[in-house]
Amino acid sequence: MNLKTMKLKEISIIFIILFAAWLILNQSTATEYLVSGALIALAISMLMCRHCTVFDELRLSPKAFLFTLLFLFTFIKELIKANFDIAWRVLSPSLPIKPGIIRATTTLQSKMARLILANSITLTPGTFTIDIIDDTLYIHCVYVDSEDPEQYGQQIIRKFEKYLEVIYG
Amino acid sequence: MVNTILSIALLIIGLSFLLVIVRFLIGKSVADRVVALDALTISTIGLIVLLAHFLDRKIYIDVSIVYAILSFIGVIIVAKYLEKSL
Amino acid sequence: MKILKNSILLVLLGFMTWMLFNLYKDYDSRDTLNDTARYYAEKGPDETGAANLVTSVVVTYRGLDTLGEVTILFLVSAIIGLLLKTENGTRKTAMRASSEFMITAAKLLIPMISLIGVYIFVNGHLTPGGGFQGGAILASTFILLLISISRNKIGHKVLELTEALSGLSFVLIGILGVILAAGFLDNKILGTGTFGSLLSAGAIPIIYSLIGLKVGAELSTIILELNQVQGKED
Amino acid sequence: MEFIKICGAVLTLIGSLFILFAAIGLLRMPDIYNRIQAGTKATTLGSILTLLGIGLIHPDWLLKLILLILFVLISNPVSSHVLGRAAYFIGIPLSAKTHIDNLKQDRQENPVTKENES
Repeated sequence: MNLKTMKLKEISIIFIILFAAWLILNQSTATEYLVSGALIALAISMLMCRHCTVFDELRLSPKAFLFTLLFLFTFIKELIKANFDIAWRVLSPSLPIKPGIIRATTTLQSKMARLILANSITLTPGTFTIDIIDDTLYIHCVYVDSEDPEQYGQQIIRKFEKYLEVIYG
Repeated sequence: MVNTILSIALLIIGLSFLLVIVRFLIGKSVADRVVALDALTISTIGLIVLLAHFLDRKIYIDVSIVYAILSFIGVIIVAKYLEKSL
Repeated sequence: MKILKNSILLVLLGFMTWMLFNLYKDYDSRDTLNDTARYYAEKGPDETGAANLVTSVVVTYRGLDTLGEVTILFLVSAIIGLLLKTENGTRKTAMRASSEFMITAAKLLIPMISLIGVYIFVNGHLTPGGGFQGGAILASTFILLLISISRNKIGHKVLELTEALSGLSFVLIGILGVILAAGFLDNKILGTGTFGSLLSAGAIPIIYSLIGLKVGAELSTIILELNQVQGKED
Repeated sequence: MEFIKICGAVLTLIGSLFILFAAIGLLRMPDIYNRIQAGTKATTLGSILTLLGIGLIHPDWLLKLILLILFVLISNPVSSHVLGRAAYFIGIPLSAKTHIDNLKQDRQENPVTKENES
């Protein structure tokens, strides 16, 4: 894929998102909103996205769509689990924590996929991303129970990585 | 019925505000205070939307969107300032 | 020492709450408007066709004041630029780069935040908000750009051009009002349209968009100037 | 119709409870990193549930509220990541209970990668 088509894909995806957001914000599909929204979304996506490389690795295939749904499902499950976990830890009188910072390496290359990975980790039970150096994520855990921290880190990452690998190249 | 439950929710959010403000005051380090501020702003978004329901003003949702944006940028700026890299 | 400071803070907070409560208790709303206010309140919706009365006052009846405010803001940004002028604008201090996630998130969020800024000022005649508020949000995307992605790549030229063009168009529309309609900045050079829709209230949406762009460009210029100078001092 | 509204109200109630847990977590946790953990997760889900609940009560607000939820989902973890990174960089200590710190080891072995020029 050459640079020109990549830019086109990037701009058109952002254009669609902005256009949808404009219609939702105005809560109307009258002609005046459609026209003004198209103009504004076009202007912003052309002006602001000259250096953006956020969506160009997104795959637009049925399989990727299916995996997006699976990813969302896993994510919501983990988010709810995380909250009950934190509520239990906070409310129990003995405060059962055993924190530590562990490392985990990711194989994802797309920046957007890595952002989603980091955000997912931050919102899943007992973990949050502190730093990233090259391909290594440093994850702060409330409770490191495994004997082998290395293994534990990979486990946390693997849950989301297998979906993101398919969705982003 | 609906309004009763929502009033209880409003009360609980108010209580949690008080607790976060305690953390904000005892602090220990500046970063602790910023964390408390972050939690405070995110809960405020929920609070504004609850108020939108009670006062029946749809426009408050726009207010909460703008509030979310500005508080996000505010927290980022304070964090960068802490790093002395602004 | 710390406890003392905090307790003073608490007492102050309590005092302010008490004062606010007193103000609220003694507050009785005035029943009658004065002459000018009554004129705006009664004639405003019909004459300008704007759903948001405040906007019709700010842009049409008090349009000259708004022009003055924008000019003051321009002067402020120019003066800040003048006072903070340094030999060379670039900075050479060692910096810690933003993390990769921050950069990606900024790239993703900047278009969205700009859209919301535009939404605020385009709908200024229908909802609370308007040119100044929308312009401030537009400028906040500049802060995000500045602290996350780059320091030197943002073009001063583009900002100056936007600012000059929108200011010029603002004045031109005002003069058109003199020629085509009743007076300077009269909004009826375009039809007033259906009450409550986007293309209503004549030229108010256009004027407000121009104000928004101008304010956004001016605030961004101030931020840029401050950022470039700050590097010289540490 | 009434049933959906009550569901929404209950969702809002649960959301506010999570916000309360976040506040308790902020008070009880021993160091800043654990506080960020409690604060971010619980406030994120708490405010999302609150918004969803209000969205169920007023169906015509729902789309706008979903837009807001998406924004919170993107921005909130990022801001806590930036905060945590800043706190680690300026050397706020981990709590005494911490028993493993790989980041410290790696930074001692290889300090140059961190402080890059802008």
